[in-house]
Amino acid sequence: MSAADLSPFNSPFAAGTAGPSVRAVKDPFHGDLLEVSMGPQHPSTHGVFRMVVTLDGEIIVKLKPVFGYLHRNHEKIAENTSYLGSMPYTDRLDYLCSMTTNWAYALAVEKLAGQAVPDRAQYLRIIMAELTRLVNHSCLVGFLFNDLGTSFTPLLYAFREREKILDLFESLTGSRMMCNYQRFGGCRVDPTPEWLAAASRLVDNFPRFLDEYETMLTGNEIMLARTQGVGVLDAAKAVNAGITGPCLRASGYNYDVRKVDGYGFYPRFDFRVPLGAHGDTYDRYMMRVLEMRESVKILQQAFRDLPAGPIMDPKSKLRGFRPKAGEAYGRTESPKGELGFFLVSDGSPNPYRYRVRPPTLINLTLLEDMCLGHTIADSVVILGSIDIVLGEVDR
Amino acid sequence: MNSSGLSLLSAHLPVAAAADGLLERLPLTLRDTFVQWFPAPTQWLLHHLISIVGILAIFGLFFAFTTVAERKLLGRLQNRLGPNRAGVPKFSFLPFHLKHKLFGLTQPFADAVKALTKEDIVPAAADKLLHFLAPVLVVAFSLLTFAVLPFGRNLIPVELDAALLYFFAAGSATELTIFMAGWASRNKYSLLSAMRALAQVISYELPLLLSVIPVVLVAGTLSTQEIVVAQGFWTFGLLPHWFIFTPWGAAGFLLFLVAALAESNRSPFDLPEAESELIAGHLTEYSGFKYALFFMAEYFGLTALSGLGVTLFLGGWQAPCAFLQFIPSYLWFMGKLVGMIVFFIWVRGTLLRLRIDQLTRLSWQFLVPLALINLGNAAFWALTGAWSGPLQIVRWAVSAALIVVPFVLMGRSLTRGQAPRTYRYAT
Amino acid sequence: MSTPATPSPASAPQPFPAAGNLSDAEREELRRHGILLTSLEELYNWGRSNSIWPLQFGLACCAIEMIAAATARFDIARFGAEIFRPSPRQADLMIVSGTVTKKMAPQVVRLWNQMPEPKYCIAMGACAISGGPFKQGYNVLKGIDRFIPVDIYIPGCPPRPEALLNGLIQLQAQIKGERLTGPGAARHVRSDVTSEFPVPEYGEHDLSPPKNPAVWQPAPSLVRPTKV
Amino acid sequence: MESLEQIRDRLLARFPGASVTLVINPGAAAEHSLLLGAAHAVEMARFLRDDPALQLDYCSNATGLDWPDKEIVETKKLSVADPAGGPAKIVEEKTKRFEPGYLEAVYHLYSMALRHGPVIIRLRTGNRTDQVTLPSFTPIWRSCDFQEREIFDLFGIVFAGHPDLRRILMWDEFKDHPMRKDYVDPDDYEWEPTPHDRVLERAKAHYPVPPPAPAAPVSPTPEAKP
Amino acid sequence: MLGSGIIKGLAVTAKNFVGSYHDPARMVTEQYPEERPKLPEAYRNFPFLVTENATDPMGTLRCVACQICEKECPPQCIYIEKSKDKKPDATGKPQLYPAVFAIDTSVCMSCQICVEVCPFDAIKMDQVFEVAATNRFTGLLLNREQLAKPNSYFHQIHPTDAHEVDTRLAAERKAAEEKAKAAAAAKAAAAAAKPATPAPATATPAAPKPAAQPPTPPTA
Repeated sequence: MSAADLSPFNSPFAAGTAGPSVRAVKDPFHGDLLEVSMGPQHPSTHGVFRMVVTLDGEIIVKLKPVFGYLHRNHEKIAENTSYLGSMPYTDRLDYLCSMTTNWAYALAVEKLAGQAVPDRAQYLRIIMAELTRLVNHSCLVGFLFNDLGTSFTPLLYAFREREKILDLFESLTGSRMMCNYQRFGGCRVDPTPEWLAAASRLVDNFPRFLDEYETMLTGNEIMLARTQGVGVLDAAKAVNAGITGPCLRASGYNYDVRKVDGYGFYPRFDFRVPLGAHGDTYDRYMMRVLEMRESVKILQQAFRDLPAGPIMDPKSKLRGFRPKAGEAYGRTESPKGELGFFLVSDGSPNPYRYRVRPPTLINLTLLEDMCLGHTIADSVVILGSIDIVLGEVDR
Repeated sequence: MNSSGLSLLSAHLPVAAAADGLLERLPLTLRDTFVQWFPAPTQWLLHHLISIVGILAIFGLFFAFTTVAERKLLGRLQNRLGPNRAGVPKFSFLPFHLKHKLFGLTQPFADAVKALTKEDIVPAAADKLLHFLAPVLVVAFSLLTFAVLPFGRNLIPVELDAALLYFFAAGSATELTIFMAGWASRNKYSLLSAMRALAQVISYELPLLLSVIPVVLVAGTLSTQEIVVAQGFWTFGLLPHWFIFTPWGAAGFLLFLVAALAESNRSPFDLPEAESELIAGHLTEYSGFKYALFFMAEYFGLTALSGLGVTLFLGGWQAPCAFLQFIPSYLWFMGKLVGMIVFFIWVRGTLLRLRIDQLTRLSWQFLVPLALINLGNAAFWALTGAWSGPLQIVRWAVSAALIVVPFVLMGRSLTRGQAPRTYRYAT
Repeated sequence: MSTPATPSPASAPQPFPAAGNLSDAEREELRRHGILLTSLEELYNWGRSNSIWPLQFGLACCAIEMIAAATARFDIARFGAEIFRPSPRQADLMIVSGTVTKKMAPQVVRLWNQMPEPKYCIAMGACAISGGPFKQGYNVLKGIDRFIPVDIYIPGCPPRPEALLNGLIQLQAQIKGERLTGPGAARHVRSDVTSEFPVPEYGEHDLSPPKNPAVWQPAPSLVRPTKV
Repeated sequence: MESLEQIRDRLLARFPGASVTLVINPGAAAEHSLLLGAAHAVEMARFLRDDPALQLDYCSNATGLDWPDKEIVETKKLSVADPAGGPAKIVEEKTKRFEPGYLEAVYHLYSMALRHGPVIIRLRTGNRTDQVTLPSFTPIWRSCDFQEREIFDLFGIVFAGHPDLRRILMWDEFKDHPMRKDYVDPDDYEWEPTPHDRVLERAKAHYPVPPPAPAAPVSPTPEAKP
Repeated sequence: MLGSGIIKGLAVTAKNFVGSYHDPARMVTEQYPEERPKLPEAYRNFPFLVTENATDPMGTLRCVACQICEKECPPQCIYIEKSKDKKPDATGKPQLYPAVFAIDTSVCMSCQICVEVCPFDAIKMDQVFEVAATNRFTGLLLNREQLAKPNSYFHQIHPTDAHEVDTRLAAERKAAEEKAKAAAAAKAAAAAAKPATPAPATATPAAPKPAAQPPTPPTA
């Protein structure tokens, strides 16, 4: 078995550098390979993901991801539902960050219909998106440590902070997870000054939690040993495979849709994009932590500058929304990567084609390359550091 | 300041006799009174049977409350309450019902009732005999180790001269039963876990033994009871002469802790039962009571190893201060044991798991050399037992340096290339 | 120990009467069962109801709320149910938390078959109950009760963690009311009720069979024959 | 970035035999696209990726579209002179035209290096039944790997040159392509207590046969339950 | 030094352990069945139908069976059958009413779109979440009687929203009355002018709330 067998891609990046540190299995003492099917019910596959892993001892020599166990036909259902009716479904796409998914969909529909969004709504969207980023990243880090073998403690600390943000979401939108907050041309409800004050307080206190979290874990020797140098992702290969989000930036490639497209009012905000150097699991973990710190900065600016005004474009309609025939692709930087919605309208109240570009599915493209040569224990950690959510992978 | 030999044992004895109060002798008195009712030829048997029943009862209960303590303490570590609503069952033939939930302390009994009555599943492809034997043997072996632990001044089930050897012989057999369980289950996860367990037992028996040898060297005996007796001194009646309060002892205790964590498959070395990777490892195919037996054996093993650590390094049943000797020795032992267990729970609530290659590397590249150096350190300590005055300070300094310098150097080489990083930003 | 001579009323399991506060009928019931058996039953049910270990098995969105129920704020551990076992062999309760797709359904049934008796199933959230918002999807199973029996249905999308705890409390009450003998005996002690269910197979267009008629019996009177 | 017309012209200049058409998007987004002929598509895609001025190194989104066969009814108004000499009558003449359907694969390309995009390219199959093979772009952009498998699974476009073309979301035994517009989903509408529209149509097949006797036509509704 | 990171971690967990005894921020458990969750006003779970009058819930439903919510409901969990006759609504105007109104809570995804599109403020979101059932067929399909809840209940769970709705409805009612009065006066005048032709008594429908208007946020 050679590297070429495992990587049949003749892209310039695959040739020669096929990266995977697969051991050439030639030695006479070599035994049989063991095929283990991890998932769809496995504690560390973050849902119903399945990996068919071929092991040599504990070393992975082949890994095939199997999808579709949560393929709930979001796209087909959306083609039979009105544009508005799909909004609550987008909550359930990436169920950890409903607000950003809402926004991505609203963005695509606004692009399709050429709708404007008032300033206050733009700010509110950024507030919600960055709060969601805090939720997502803190959960991810907690789950990652669970994969690394902690007894839930970091996860529970992360969820403790998450609950505070969910309380905010709940008091604003009425639901903890499924916010259904964005509308085409604005947002659904306007937060009260008390809500904004509470959110601002929470955001100001958030770095304290992060500091404690980092004290607990970032310098931990076991954590360093388990993550540094594990699952290295080469930047050029990552670009070719369409890896986006923190995973790409951990490899040192500076590409953040918030900066590149400047959608929403992001160009008005002063924030930095952290970049890794090694592209390993540790970098991917740290990208999340540093992004949370940047999100806090964005949120503080947003609370400071939030303008008064309407939250809905007066021209927008709730019912009977029929965009002109045409198509549009809107993409945003969701906490997991580039989340895009491709919509084709034929002038009817339902989209003719509704396509979600799921960042996590495409980020899994290189899972095998990242895992090869590592142990089975590393594979769950690498998978955890990619940050998948099955609702989005399978849709 | 002389703690190196048994030469002072005789000087120690009067103190012990003074503290040998009624409470101290209570368990023995009870046993003897009971045994006297029976004909003389059977008395030796009863004598031992009572010891066995006593250990089973006490440590059975101890196990039960360890599980609930673990759940509650982990809960507290994680900012939650943990089990607190079990209460007592409501019996309709009783005219009253205790509404109080008893802080959930009856939780383990509920778990026991459930586990006992749960359906027992043996996979069709499993090796039926081994599948059955593994849980039985694991409990048996882990219980055997209790035989040589001195629970109190007069409480030791079997007084063996080579108690330590016996302890390790019985203790390491539990890992073999894990292999049995993993092999017999015919499950791929179990098999992987079995291989891990074997790698672990090979790697960690050595540092565990090596961390204990300095104690043997200094105390000059393999008998656990005599090792405890050798620690029964106090400077000014306040500072106990436990082995942990010497440089080599502290290092040995740390090594022992790490190796004991690995030996008892506790986090961060719970690789055979790695939940996030191998489902439940060797336990994947065990249900009901068999699973409970494994669970029990794990805690028995933990308790026994903690007991050994207490015996060897923490002065066993000795009181920390001379004037506290009026408290019965077995209570001191249990107190220290509880302290050890709480520490293990604390570690479990904090740390993450090592990988199998890192686990073995930690053992062979770090723990084993360090334990060997510590052995030399202990030898130095034993040889310089006669130093006094300012030389004492030299003795302490040299001994401390002998262990700290290698620790730092080897620690650095072990973690070479691994450090927290700084990151650049794009704006 | 006396065995019941006459069949006890085949009513829904009722919570056990408060101790010392028995009505005549309940006393009669108690006498028929025998005090030893009743006490054993009570001890057994107390133990099981306070030690419900769920299977660590998350399907979709509801799984996050299930995890949230185990976290500090809601703390399912108070009920002794925080030990989420990843292996079905040690689990007592399957919380079907999320959309069961047709691709996943055989695995869910297999997991259920692998769990030892006594076992219980909570369908958490709209999707697990009926397919929920995704029920019109071609790959979505319209309710897990098409293949395995469900004890408690918790609607909501997703249900709050408190709703899950509420369902758990209901399940505890149900377990406490279970009988070991007699016609109203619990599922797992009866010989005429199977605890294993056929695993559906992947077909060319759908699962085959698409439902298990022995398990799934909707009330036909509620299907609307007309629509104005 | 160059305009799409420029790109088209450069492509045509570079690949003389190829067909490249500009597809205009009438919507508000005005994201126009290039329709590439399948024969030279791979070379053109590689050119788009490697060309220093474009460097479209990142294929963000690849998806399928189904355009079913259409019968287009065109109405022509003809004025026919009245033979009786009256005013000319306007007669509507209807012509039916059959437009064959096709499947389409759409790729959204961006340049991460130069930070521009999107350039949208499309490929079309000959029809929806037997000529459904398109060249795979996975060797060019590996991000197309799972997405092309998904298109194969849900739309039934066969990608020649894909290294691992299997179903990805549905199981392997599955025969249909569910995202096509003419897909009929399995009939499991036995229990639909709140049916309307499409669901009602499907659910009606499972309704119990109404009692033949007209007496007491009880329509069982939830109100009727105990 | 090796081990410093581990010791720091142990210190953090120890801090949390100690904090769980005195710091409410580090002991966040709410003991659910005894301690009720503090639901925010905006919290939504399943829809209910608002009735004006608690004593005659079926007679005073605000719902006029317009079936907009049925059409807009994304998972199609609402079922409405229009009545054959008309009943006077709160303003005294004869309106249709739902003969059958059922919501399948086993399907409902609590998205609130029915509330947003309802022009009559007839359907609102409830906050009851303890709805677990043992039979999904009979326990989770809610009919008209189970769904109807009085306006006072609406006031209780969403005070801000309810107040605003009531103010708006009162204004509409007043406008309708004035219009009716004006119409009656005009009719009387017309009747006085032309007593032979009886004018049909057409009540002007109360102008419903514009559908496109987003629900006004609670400003508590």
